[in-house]
Amino acid sequence: MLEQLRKKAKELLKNKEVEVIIGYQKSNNNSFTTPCFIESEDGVDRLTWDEHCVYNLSLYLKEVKGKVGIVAKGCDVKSIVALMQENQIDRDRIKIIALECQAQVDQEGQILEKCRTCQVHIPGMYDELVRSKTSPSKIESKESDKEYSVLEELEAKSTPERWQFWQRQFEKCIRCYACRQVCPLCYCSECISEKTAPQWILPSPSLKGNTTWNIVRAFHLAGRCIDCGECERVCPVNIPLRRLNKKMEKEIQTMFNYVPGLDSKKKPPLVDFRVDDPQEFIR
Amino acid sequence: MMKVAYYPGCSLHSTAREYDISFQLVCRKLGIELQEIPHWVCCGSSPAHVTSHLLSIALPCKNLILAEEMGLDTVVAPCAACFNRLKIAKQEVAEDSKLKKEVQEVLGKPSAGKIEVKHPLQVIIEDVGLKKVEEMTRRKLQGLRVASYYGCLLVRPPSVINFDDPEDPQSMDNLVSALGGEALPWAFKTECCGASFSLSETDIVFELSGEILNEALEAGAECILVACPLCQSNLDLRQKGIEKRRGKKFNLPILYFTELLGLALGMSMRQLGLSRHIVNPSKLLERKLAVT
Amino acid sequence: MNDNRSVKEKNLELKPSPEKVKIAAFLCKWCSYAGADLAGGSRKKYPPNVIVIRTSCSARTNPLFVWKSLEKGLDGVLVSGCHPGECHYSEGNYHTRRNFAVFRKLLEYIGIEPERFHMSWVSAAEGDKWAQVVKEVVKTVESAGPNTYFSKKKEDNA
Amino acid sequence: MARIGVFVCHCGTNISATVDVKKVAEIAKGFPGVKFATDYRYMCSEPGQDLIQKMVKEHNLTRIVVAACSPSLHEKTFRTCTQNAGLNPYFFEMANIREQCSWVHDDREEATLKAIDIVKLATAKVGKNNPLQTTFIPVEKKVLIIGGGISGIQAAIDVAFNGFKAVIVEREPSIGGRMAMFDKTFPTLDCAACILTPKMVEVNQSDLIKLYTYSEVEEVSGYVGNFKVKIRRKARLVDENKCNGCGTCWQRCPVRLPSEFDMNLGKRKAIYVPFPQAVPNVPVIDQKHCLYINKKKCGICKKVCPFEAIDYEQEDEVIEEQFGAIIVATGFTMFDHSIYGEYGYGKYKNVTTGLHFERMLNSSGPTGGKIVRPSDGKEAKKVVFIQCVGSRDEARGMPYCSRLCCMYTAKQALLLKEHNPEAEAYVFYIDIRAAGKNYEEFVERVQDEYGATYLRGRVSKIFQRNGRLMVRGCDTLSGTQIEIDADLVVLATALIARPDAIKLAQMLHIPYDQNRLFTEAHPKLAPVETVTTGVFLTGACQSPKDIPDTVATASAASVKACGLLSHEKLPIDPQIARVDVEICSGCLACKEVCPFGAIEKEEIVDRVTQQKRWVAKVAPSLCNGCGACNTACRPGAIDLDGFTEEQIFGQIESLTADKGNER
Repeated sequence: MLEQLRKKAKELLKNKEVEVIIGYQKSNNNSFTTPCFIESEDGVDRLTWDEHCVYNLSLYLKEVKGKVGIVAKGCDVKSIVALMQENQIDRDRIKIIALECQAQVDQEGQILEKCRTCQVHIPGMYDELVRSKTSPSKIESKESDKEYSVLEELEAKSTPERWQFWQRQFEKCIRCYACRQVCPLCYCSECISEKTAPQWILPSPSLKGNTTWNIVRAFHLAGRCIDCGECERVCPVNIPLRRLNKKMEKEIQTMFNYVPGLDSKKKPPLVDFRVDDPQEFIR
Repeated sequence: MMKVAYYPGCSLHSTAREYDISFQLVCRKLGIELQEIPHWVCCGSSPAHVTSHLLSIALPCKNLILAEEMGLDTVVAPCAACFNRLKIAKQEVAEDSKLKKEVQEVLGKPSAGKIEVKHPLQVIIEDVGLKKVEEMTRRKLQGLRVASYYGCLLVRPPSVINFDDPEDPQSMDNLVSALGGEALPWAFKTECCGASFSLSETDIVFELSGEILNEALEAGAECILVACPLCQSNLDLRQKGIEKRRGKKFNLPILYFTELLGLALGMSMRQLGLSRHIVNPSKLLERKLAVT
Repeated sequence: MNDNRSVKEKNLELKPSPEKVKIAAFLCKWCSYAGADLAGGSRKKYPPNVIVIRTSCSARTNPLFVWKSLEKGLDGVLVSGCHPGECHYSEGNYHTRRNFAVFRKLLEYIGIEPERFHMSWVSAAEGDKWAQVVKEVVKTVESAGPNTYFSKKKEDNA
Repeated sequence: MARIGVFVCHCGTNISATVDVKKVAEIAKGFPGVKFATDYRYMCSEPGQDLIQKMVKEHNLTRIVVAACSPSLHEKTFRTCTQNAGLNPYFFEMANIREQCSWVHDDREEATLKAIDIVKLATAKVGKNNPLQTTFIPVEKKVLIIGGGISGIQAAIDVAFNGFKAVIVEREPSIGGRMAMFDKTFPTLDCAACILTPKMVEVNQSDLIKLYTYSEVEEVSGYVGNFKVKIRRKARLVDENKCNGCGTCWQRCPVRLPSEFDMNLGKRKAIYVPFPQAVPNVPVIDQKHCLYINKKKCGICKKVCPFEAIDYEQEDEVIEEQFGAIIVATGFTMFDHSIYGEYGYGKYKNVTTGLHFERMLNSSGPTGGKIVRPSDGKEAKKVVFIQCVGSRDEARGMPYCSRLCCMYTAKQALLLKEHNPEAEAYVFYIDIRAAGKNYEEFVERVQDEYGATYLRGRVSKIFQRNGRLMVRGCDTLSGTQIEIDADLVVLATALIARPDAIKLAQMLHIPYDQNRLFTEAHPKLAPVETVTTGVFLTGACQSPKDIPDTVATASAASVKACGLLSHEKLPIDPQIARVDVEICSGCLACKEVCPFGAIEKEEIVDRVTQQKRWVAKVAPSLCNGCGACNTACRPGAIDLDGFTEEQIFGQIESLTADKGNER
């Protein structure tokens, strides 16, 4: 696969179809990867591809100007779709080199939670596709129907128990905003958390402010989060953020039959409506 | 080999034996294995559905359950009334949970509602395909002028049956054309034949079936093709009486489409049980198709 | 239940009984606010726990306003607008409906009692309904009791 | 810092009976920013208002709160009063302590406490009110009329009569619309052409009316006073300025085609005017069938044209014009009866529609006024009319009544008898709906004097026998089945919305109903207005209408449009949305949710990075101030004056200040 990836990257640079390619390269100690930005043909040998390519590189698309090539997994492509839906990137200036991805692993070598239920091993949108030769998938049991099983434990709890659970989590938050920085969809130039007139969110770490911050972020991502899981990965205090975002995804899929990141022509669910939307909760 | 559950219904075991015989023969030829539903019961037609709505749904459901237990996914019912009842029962139970519960109470177990109900015409046109039928034809119909008469139950109500056009159905006509006959356009394809008034209010049948025979003759038909035992019997059995009343000779054989198909596939009149008809088709068929 | 509360002359410090629930109601000015006015016009009696915040349209009510109300200690929130299809802005309340269909799920998941958040459609002609809605909402919020989400912990909010 | 004055009204005893107004005022004095508070018997009275103005001066107040009745009653009164006191009128808030307090509570103590909360809420809001200015937009004094049928024609004439300019955009090569196809009109039986043609000529000759025929509206942007409209002028291949309509070209054209105007009963040429009285009297070349265009052969029209008006190279042209108001007069189309199997699925040539029959009745029509069977051209003597074909049929057609079929069927039955007294007319109907001036009398006459046979019942089947149509139906009044052997069947098919109605509605941001008919702003009190200010409806695009109703709505719509145009400038409510471009990230969620299309994409140069980027921009005259965009905006870049985030936060905070657990 890697050879093919480098070949396609080289072609794109050679034909001047892109000015830069965002991809993965080996980290200094060779065991992990880091993002890299390649501007010349001879740089493409730096490109790498293995199960340590966890980063969602679409994060950089808005920043890097001009014609860009991007190496993307199925989940990363979903965020590109979401960014297109929200007028953040111009598809014409982007070449997607999509990679068939079996699964990514964490630092301990464990398959990531999100990869276990992945339904986009082959990305849904691309300009170039690099297929894997080593099918079938590493994950033996098909778990895609258990997509939301990660929520079950918490959903089964009573309301006060859930409050306690989340309070204990939010208590830890140090408001470093790493979750926001790493999120491809948290692209606002000025976040609501920085707004002072009025002040939506108490800026310093406090249980109240932390709770509000996390509620605001979950709601702002509702119907948009494509579950790359990066926020949870980078959280220094291990708040299980995927359990928040996944819950929103589940409810929206149930109520409005919408899954984010699949169709760039569709309206995101919270700026759309149907005349016959559910309203059993309204008096 | 396609395998389907076979629900013959009462007519095909009595007045319409030739429909049963010809259908089975044709299926064998076309590679369809029919497995008769063991211990099938009444389909819930007129006698049941004028008595009790629940009965009219529970009876066909019973048959559907029996068919499901055979492990097959399709049940075929040649009699238009049976076909209609099975279809309606399946739909009503699926849409009305209260009714479903009642039926379940009566029958002791529910129908999974997954089995598909088909008419032989559907099986032949949709599953076998007219192209294959045409290829297998041994004896072309030589331009035999056929008026296809569908009756009321085969295509109506469209919301339940969802097969062919309710006003101007075409499936038998297409079959006739495929077999080399001339399918006549005419307007009485789905008019009422008088149905079960045959015994109680015979006058009505004389009138209505007479109209149908008359239109078919005016359209130039040499015979009428049917897909329902009751249509067949009204048009065939009452034809002499109608001729007398109207003072007009019709002499129109009333054939099941399976019989004509059987002939085209190379079977003999004898094999197909054509001698059971009142209006004798043999003269016409000998003359036109040179069959015996 | 509010026996020892009295409005004392010149005593500007009000100390309402802590058990008395206080509910903010975000009403669109076209239907629900007018419906509440009509309830007044026809002298329909209902409990005084609900204070109305008038908005242009129910769609103006950001779900996060509801959270801010709860965060700041209100015991319940009601959002009310025109019936679907009757929005003065033709589509506003459809957006409201979607926003809150999602947001209420988030509130519940985070551990907020569902008794605290309510929504209703009240038209300008439904004074009776408004009174009824208030009665029901107050009762339900009372069943959840006063909001103590952040009161037991020490807060360092500046 | 705002200096707030609070004025608590007794409203006689309406408030003071339940609320201790003096205490409310007393306590209000302690609210943040409140510099003065008092109570008064009737705040809305002249002395009450004087009090406000006096206190503003005396205490140097900058914000006013009146605690009284509902803002729906006196908000305007006190805004004006605030303005008269020298303050911005939006530096005022009302605290509704009557409808939502004193009238709905009995317990004096409870009510007083709640009133205090309500007043506190209002003071918290008023302190954050922005000064707002009513702005004005200039008005382009020209009306666009979409559709050149009788509706659009009448509207244009009325607009011009009021001294304003009008532009008619008509899709067909000529104006005239459906009415031009009719023979005579009910119930007076005037000839349609005789009353329509003069109006068409008037339109053509008016200096104030411009005609764009064979043209379509392609794009509408802007807003009331300043609609920018792109109009596609389809290539006629004939120069309108050179042609004088002599007709040499179409007389000599060798291609004969079915005439749409004659419902395919007659012929036209490949270069043609749809009918002799066409306005403009300039032909158009049918590019699909012209020999020269398709095979580069022929070219006769160009050769014979004495004015060199034929231009095969002509191309579509898109022009842009500005308008102050738009009148939609796009009319209707006919329901396609071929879905009805019982009427033969449209297969029988002799089963026709009312419009076909109109063309046959017309003495200048394709049959020269003879009623014939389309199958063989023989005279039709026995005609069956069937009403409600596609109307009042929820299952397969439209649920509504098309309103005119009863009348035009009666008229057609009458004219049939006039053309041939020997002819027989049978009419199948469900009900006769003849509610109009002299309508019922007309239907009676058709039955009594002309002997048309009316049968109350439906037709179950039409079939052919011996070349004749057999119509089988029931007569529910006598309870019998009927079979009629007819020469001709005429179906009164439903009037329905045009297939592209939704496209136009979206272009204009006007709503439509489940039948794709355009929806008026209010069915009773604003019947020709739409919710989009400056866009008006007339005629059958809104619901089936007969000619008098169509003309009436056309005049009404044009008066409304002229009313707008008579202003030099139009005021806009300042309580609308505004964008902070510094914060806006250009996701345009606001644009998606805006019901009025008031938000556009705008390119700006970023203040910091000096790079170009997209942001949202509010068109003030389109914004109605609903606030849906505010909720959709995640960073809070778009706010709504009158209901700003700060105001609402202030209100929430004011309610929670005494909850103990807040700072």
